[in-house]
Order: sequence, then C-alpha cells, then structure tokens
Amino acid sequence: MLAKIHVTFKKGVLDPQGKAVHHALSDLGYKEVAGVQVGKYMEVQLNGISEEEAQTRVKEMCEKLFANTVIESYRFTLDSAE
Amino acid sequence: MLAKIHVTFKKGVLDPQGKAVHHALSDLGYKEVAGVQVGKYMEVQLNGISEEEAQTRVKEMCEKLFANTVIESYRFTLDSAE
Amino acid sequence: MNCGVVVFPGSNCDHDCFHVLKHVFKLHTEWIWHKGGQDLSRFDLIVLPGGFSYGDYLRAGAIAQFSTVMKEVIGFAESGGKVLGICNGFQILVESGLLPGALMQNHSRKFICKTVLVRVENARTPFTQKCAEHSVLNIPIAHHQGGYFIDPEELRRLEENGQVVLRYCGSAGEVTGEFNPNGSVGNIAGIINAGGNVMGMMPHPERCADPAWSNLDGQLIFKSIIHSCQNGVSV
Amino acid sequence: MKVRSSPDITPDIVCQHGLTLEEYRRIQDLLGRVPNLTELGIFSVMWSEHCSYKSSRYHLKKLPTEGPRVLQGPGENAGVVDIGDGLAVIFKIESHNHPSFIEPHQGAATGVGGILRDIFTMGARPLALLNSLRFGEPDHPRTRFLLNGVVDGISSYGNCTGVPTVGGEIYFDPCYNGNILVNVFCLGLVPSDKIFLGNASGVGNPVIYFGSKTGRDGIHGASMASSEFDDSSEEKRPTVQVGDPFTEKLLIEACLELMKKDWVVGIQDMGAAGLTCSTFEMAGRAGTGIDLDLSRVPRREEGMTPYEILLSESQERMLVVVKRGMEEEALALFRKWDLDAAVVGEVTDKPVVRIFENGNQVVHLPVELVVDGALDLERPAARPTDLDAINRIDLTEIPEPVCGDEVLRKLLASANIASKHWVYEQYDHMVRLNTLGLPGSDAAVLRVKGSKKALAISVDCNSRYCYLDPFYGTQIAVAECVRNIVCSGGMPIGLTNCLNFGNPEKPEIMWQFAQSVAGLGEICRFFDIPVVSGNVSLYNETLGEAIYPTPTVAVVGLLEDRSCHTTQWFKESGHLIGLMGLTLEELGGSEYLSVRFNRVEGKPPHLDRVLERSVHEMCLALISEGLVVSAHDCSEGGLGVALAESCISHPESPRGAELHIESTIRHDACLFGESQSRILVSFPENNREAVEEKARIMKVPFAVIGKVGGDSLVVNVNEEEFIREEVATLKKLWMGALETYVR
Ligand SMILES: Nc1ncnc2c1ncn2[C@@H]1O[C@H](COP(=O)(O)OP(=O)(O)O)[C@@H](O)[C@H]1O
Ligand SMILES: [Mg+2]
Repeated sequence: MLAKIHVTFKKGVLDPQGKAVHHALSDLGYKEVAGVQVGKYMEVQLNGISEEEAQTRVKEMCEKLFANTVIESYRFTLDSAE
Repeated sequence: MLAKIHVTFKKGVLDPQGKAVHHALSDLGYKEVAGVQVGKYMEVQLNGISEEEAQTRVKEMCEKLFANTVIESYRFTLDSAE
Repeated sequence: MNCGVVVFPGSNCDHDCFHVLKHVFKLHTEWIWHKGGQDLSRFDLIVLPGGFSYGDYLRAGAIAQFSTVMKEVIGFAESGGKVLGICNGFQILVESGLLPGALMQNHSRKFICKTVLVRVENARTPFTQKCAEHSVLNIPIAHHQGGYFIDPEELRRLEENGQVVLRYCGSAGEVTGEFNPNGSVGNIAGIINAGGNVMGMMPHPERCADPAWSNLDGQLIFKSIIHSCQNGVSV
Repeated sequence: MKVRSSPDITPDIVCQHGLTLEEYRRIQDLLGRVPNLTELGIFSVMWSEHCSYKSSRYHLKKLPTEGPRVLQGPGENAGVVDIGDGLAVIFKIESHNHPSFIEPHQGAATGVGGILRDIFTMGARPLALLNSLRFGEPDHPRTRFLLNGVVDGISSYGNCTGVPTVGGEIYFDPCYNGNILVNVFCLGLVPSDKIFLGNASGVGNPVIYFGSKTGRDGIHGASMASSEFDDSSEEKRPTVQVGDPFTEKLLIEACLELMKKDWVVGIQDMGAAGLTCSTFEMAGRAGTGIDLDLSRVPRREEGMTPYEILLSESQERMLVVVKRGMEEEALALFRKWDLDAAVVGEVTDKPVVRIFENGNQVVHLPVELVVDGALDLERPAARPTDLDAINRIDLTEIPEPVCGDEVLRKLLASANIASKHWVYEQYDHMVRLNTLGLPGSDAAVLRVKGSKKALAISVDCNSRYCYLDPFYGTQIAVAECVRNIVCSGGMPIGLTNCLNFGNPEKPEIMWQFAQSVAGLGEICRFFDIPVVSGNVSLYNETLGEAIYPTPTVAVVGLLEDRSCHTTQWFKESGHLIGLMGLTLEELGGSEYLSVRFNRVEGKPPHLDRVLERSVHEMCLALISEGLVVSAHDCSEGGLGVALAESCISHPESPRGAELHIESTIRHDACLFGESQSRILVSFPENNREAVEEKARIMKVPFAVIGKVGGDSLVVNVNEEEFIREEVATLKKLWMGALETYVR
C-alpha cells in the first residue's frame, strides 16, 4: 500500500519559499501566476497492514513526524494498488 | 485555475531525506514502512489563461524552475475548478 | 587584470571574495549587480560567490540561474572568459547548465561548516596550475547542498577528460567514503567545464587566503588564476 | 475626539489580554475614558511584562550602565561601546524561549532574526551571532526533537543572512524539561559617529514602513512571551511566526545602504508588539506624536482589522522616519532591494498617536501613557524555605573514587561537557572573514577589519549555581565569562544579559531575581564592566515548575593587537603546564556530583572577587607579553576536564600531558571540584621564570604542575597515579557524545 502525503503551510502562515518562487516566476514573465505555495510531498510504502490500520498509523506519522502541526497541515490518501 | 505540481527524485538518485525519514519511522516503531520518498509539492494559482495554454506554460515552469531534471522528475495536474 | 564579483540578492560571500581579490591580491575588482546591464567583456575573471541567492528557496541556485546577469555570464563564459563559482556559485553554475551534474542536499541533511582536505586531481587547469599534482589542500566548506551528483555515463566522461579537479580526501590524499563530507559521487569537490574556463567548487578558497590566518592554501587557487590570466594557459 | 467604538469590554476580555482588572482601571483613570478594543490590544502588548519590564525595572535600575567607553546604555535597541579608531560595537542578547518550545525551528530562527534587527537598526553591520541554549535532560522524550529543531532554526536563519554564528553554550538539565531557553546574542560594528536611534523627531517628517508585508501571524506573541505555560498553551500555536531569512538579508543590505544617506532621522525594527511598539516607542523617545494610516500598510491577507494590523508580529519589518521630501528616494532604495515599502504616517507635535483606517480614527492615545504608564511593581520577595536544606551537603557521605579514569570519561561524555562541534559545524562560523578564534576554544575572537584590533566574545551561565545561590551564582557567571574572554586575550569592555526566571508573582522567584540582579550589579561594578543592554524573560514555568534562575551573561572583550589572541589547547610537547588560582575542597553544584551521584546540592564554589580580578590581570599580562601559548579556564568538570580539554581540543593534533599535583584535599575535589578563579596555561620552559615572577608580583597563587607530551593524560596526585588515559580515547568520547546522542 502506498500512502501519499501532502504537507502545506496553514492558512495565514507566511510561506517564504512560495513568495520567492512567485517573484521569480513574475520576473520570468509568467504574469498569469497569482500565487504560489511550496509544500512537501511524501510517499510511504507500507507492507502487511490493512487499510484501516494504515489510516490510523499514517495519521500518527503525519502528526509526529511529517507535519509540524503548529504551522503546517497535512492530508493523505492511501493507494492499495501500489 | 490551480496547477498542482509534484517533484520527486528520479530513480537511481539517492534521496537522503527519504532515507532519514524511513530510519526515523523505524525507530519510532513503524515496522510496516518499507520505503519513503520525500519530494516537493507546489500549488500555482493561474489567472486568465486557458487550460491549453496552462498546459504548456506550467510544463515550461517545471522544466525551468520547479524541477532540476538532472535529478528530479515532475508531474502536474490542472484543476480548473479552483 | 580585471575581476568582477557578482552580487545576487542573498549572496553573502561576495564581500569575502571581493576582499581577497582586491585587498590581498591587489587586483582591480568590481561588483556586478544581478540585475545586469553591464558589459562583461572587460573582465578577465568573474566570480560567482557563495551565499543563499534568492534564499536558495526551492533548490540552491534554482532561481539565480534566471537572473539577468546570468545570461551575460553565460555569454562571457561562451566567449572564453574565466568564471569561478564557489559554493552557491557552483550551484548556480550547474543549475544554469554551464557545468554538468547537480548538487544535492548533504547526506547528513545538515549544513556543514568545517575545514576539510581536498586533493588536486588536475593541476593543469587555469584554476589549479600553481598546485602540485595530487597535492592536498586544507580548505573550509560551508554548505547544505554540496553533494555532487552526475549519472555514471557522464561521470566517466568527466573523469576521462580530466574535468574532476578536486576531491575530498584524507591527509595522505586517500579518497575514501570516510572523508566524504556530503555524499558527493566520487568524493568530487570541484569540477571544470570541457572548455577549461569555468570552474565550480564547493570549498571556499577565499576563506584561507588572507594572511590574518595561518592556513593560506586557498591562495594557490587565486594565484593560479592570476598567473593564467597574465600568461595565458592551454588546457 | 472621535474614536471608533467597539464592543463592550468585559472583565473576561481584559483577562484574555493578560491585563489585571487593576491595570484596566488604571488605564481608564489615566485615559479619562474607556478604551476601545484596539486600544486595549495596544495596552495589552505595551504593558506586558515583555515590553514594559514592570516586574523587573525596579531592580534593573541598580545595574551600572555607564563607563568611559559607553556611547549608549540600556533603553535603545541595543547598547553601544566605543572601541577606538572611530569604531564602536553594538550588542545585545535576547530570549526567544516560549516560541522555541512550541515550534523549535521557527521559534529559534525568528529569535535570530529579531536580534539581528536590533543591531542593524542602529546602523551596524552584524558581525557575529552567539547563542545560549538550555534543554531538558537528555532522556526526556522531547529533548532530542527540541535540540535538533532549535539548532536547525538557528543554522538556517543565521547562515542564510550571512552573519557567522561564532559561539555559544548548551546545557541540559531536568529543570528545562518543560521550558527550554533560547537566548541569542548579536554584535555589530559601526563608525562611532554613525549610530542611529529609534527616534521619531521632526514634525511633518514622513514615517515609512518597509520589509515584508503584514500578515495575521504572531498576534498576541508579546503577551504569550509573558505568560506561564499550561496545558492549553498547545492551542496558542498559530501565534508562531515563520521567518524569512532571505528577506532579512535584503533588509540588512537595504538598511546599511539607507544609513549612508544623511536624511534618515530615526529607525526601529518591528519586534515584539510589531507596528504598535515601534510607533509608540519612536514617538516616546522623541517626545513627539505620530499619525498613522493603516490603509497604507502593505498586507499579506485580506480583511485584516486595525487590531490585527497593529498587533501582528510578522517578521522582517521596519519603520523609518526620514526627512520630509526624501520619501521618493527612500522608496526607490527599498524597491531596489525588492522590499515592500509605503509611507504610512507622519510625525506630529502633540505627543499623541492617532491611528486611522480609511479616514476613521481608530486609536487616539497619549504616547507617554502607553510607553511608561505601566506601574513598576515592587513584587514581594522571599527566600525559598527549602534552600537551607539544599545548601547543606555532607561530603563524608560521598565516596571518593580510587581512580579518576572512569569519572573523567563519564564527565567528558556528559552532554554538558562534551564537545559541541555537532552544533557549531551546522553554523557558518567563518563567513565574512573575521573569525580568528573559531568555536571550540574559550571565547570567539573576531578581527576588526581595518585595524589591528580584535574582539573576544563569550556567553555563560551555570544555572545550577544560580539555583543554589542566585547572588553568587550570577557573580560566577560573570566571572567565568570574563575568564573566557581573558583566556582568549581580550580585555572586558561591556556586558549584556538575559535574565531567564520563573513566575515573578511568586515571592521565591522574585527573590531569586532580586538576588541575581543585585549580584550582577555588584560584580560588574567591581570589575568595572558596564551593563549596556539586556533582556528579561519571566514566567519560564510549566505546570508550576520553574526553571533554575538562568541569568545568561555575554561579555565583549577588546584585544588591542589581534596577534595576541590565544586558544585553549596545548601547542607543543615539552611545554610546561601551570595553574593559576587556588583549588579548594568544593563539590557543591558540580557536574561531578550530578553525573556521578545525580545530586544537585551544596553551595556553589566560593568566589573571591579580588583573586578573580588578579587572575584576569595576570592572564592578560602573560598573553600580551607573549609568555604563554595557551590559556584555558577551569569551569564545569574542574581541573580534570580543563586538562583533558587542553589536550584534546586541538583541531588537528591532540597532545598528551603528565601532571604532578600536590594536594591536601580529597582527590575528587582536587580534580573535579569547580573552584573558581583558576586558569590553566602552557608555556615554553624558557619562560618559566618570567611567568613565576609575574605571579609573585601580581599576588596570584601559581604552580607549575606538569608538562605537555606523550599520548596519554597522566595525573599523579601526591606522587600517586590518579588518572591515566590515552588522549585518543578521551577525544573520541568527548567528540562523539553529542552526535551519538542526537542520532
Ligand atoms: N550553541 C552553541 N553554538 C555555537 N557554539 C557553541 C555552542 N555551544 C558551545 N559552543 C562552543 O563550544 C565551545 C565550548 O563551549 P563551552 O563548553 O560552553 O565553553 P566554556 O566552558 O569555556 O564556556 C565554545 O567555543 C563555544 O563557543
Ligand atoms: Mg571556558
């Protein structure tokens, strides 16, 4: 099973990377860009557990390790085909 | 329109962060974890362009800026609802 | 001899490079602002200094490669001008395609600042000709993304062409994993382009070139450049 | 006067703002009316402990703040000390404890950002950063995470701004389990006639905002820094801000360029309490008023209320007053550096701050009332009743080790004593080519370009001593810090401090505080070192458990000739090893007691101020006359650890040593006791007479105790071997301990 995890800054938290990238894109002439957010993406391969277990376990991993829930939020999907 | 961009390391390129996270998860007792990949996730808000244009423009941004194609690959989706 | 030191927003070894060129080696040295618009042809050497250009957000050097001045630097290099990229400068050179490969996060995932040893693999470049072949230099590193990467095919080509100029090593010159601070393939610390006029290196020669310190190994790099600019050198 | 009204202010709302009902009454009395909510917000931050120093000001007044070199004492963003040649240094230390506990990476990073701004806002290029860190016991489940996060945060921010982090200190102790400390020091260099102050003078002059846009981050940050943690603090989380070191770097360069112009009137960063604090303080110092138009403030988010804009603690923002007519030039300069900027107000003659939004007046407050209106509290103080018991120690209960090897190994591998290279190698400590004395010796040494001079800097505090005796503990912190400076060749010229304590509403804590400040004042007067800046961090408690009193001090020293800078490690075989000072039978509060017996008790070592000063003078004389080649003070772990460190801290080649010590006290006290005023030196045999002569003249107890050489550290006490260990082994233990722990 593959867990696909997205971590992004919470609303209202400054995203310095997004800001700098937005600036760069504007300079490069991409005037259509109205905003950029830069976050993290993680793929975690899980073996030998049920989808239900995986739900709780991945949630736990996110809270403990992947996301800094003070400033970041996370979401994930589980893909049992992979 | 919202472009959602994923950048991950190419096969064969060692992902030190993924390795470290994997290690940390094992230490924390998540024995079910068989592998971790850490990548980047970007959301780019685009205004006033068609989906077709967006396809070429975002591809360009990825090649130029978001991914270093020597070591990374990218994929993206366009979400016209957002 | 005219030297130019490029200033990107976020450059922070710009002053150090400027200081060494101007005050230690007494060379005519000018700042080059990242917004471009200068004719670079009057320079003999352009230095891309260390630092965190544009915050190094996203990837080190990723944003800087698109600054106006980089177009001009690329033109300068293509017409044979000498370009030295140190640390962030090296990262910008690989991002902009002037040098092959990529620089990845250190294996430790930590910033590393300390003095390391590097072996001179090719002492016949304009940047190293004052070093003895296979001599070992003491040079500080200070980076977060210094792991050099290149695919095996291209690596072979680099090696065959003598484009690998510096490698991390032990005090007897031994090139082993133990002395690799950041996970670079083949312990690579510095490379040169095929044309022999663009060099990128992670270690900071400007940090060991001022006589206020006892270690002056970095001077060899600058002396090499000065010598080659003044006498010309064939690669 | 028309001020937009807002919902009724209930006692609940007052409390949420961290104000007491008494303070609220005072506001109404002085104002002659009920404040609106925005105004209440302003009082809440400006009258918070963090901004008003209401519990501490009464005591701080007693510190010596003047001296012939002092150009600016406390009261501005940082203190300024003259170093001659037309140059001055600006320095300060500040805490970022609470934010770092909640989010270690960003908390520490923004702490660095804040202290940098305090320095360059006065016109100085930041030359160096140091930090003083306190974590819980290594085995505590959060310690590793917090340590990693804090070091990462400091490294990412400092490195990116291009300011070297050249030194610091780290301690681990269970008293910090629920309250870590992150104190950050910055020093800058400035021409002594080019110092900028936070002054809004000149009626009609424009007030310009520049830097990052204002977002909703950090609202209530200042009041958070002033309130005790409880279990619900977790919910205060979104008040943590994210730092943008890249923007800070641009701010540094833009400010330094700006300050070359002769039309800058006054400038101040927006730190705690953001736009509010800088507006009121700048007007307050100049005796003027300011009209501010919030609709012109650059914002990151839509729909922000005046309350939010005024109280936001978004990072990397500044406020500057320029001469009228120069606003376009100023804005162009900020554009060059890609910074947001806007004229947001004007200096007025009536000492009142009026704040407008889209033409409506939302705030109308007399400056003095806001800036100086908080009552100085003379909080009751009482000596903790259990202190007598804690101070008693019966050495006969403590078994003496037969051999010192194991103790020494244990001490060298203890987190408090082990090498901190894992930490400082994550900091760029060399950038800008000034760091002559790299981290790893007693003090950091920085050259002053364009002169022969150099600066030595150290931060110190052994809080265990301060817990056992806050008065003498604080004096020892200063003494040790100065010792580190003189060991490196520097003459102390100024001090800054960061006083970290628990909840001052408790008489025992207030007693610790008062004792500590009294001790600090007395010793600084005695050593003739002015206190030029500082910071107070109170309420360092979780669930009623206070930290040990931790009055961190940073001392800056001057070397007239930078070639005289000295390091702590032995240089060559055959050199003699000498010890200045006296070793007494003192084990109270020692690392030895803690590591071997897990006991924190007794009294801190005795401090003989006169002897201490003579030792400083002798050390400086030996160094400046070139008589010694290494100097290292004895601190945690005592003589044994100081000897080992002198053997193993050489960056390239460790050296062995053989010692012969005469002693009439317990062996463990002799080697691991932490008697003060001791410095270990090494020198070529030829200098022996001259060194001994110096000791005689300066009346410093001195003994040659051994010789550098060999592969082992061998210590004989009264001709009996007490320690024999290979230096390679010791080095491995000492170098690897922290790294092994963190992994
Ligand atoms: N947090 C830190 N950041 C940078 N350097 C540090 C830190 N902690 C310790 N160091 C460095 O490690 C060395 C030893 O520190 P320490 O044991 O506290 O010295 P001392 O006992 O002489 O005060 C010093 O050079 C110090 O600057
Ligand atoms: Mg010391």
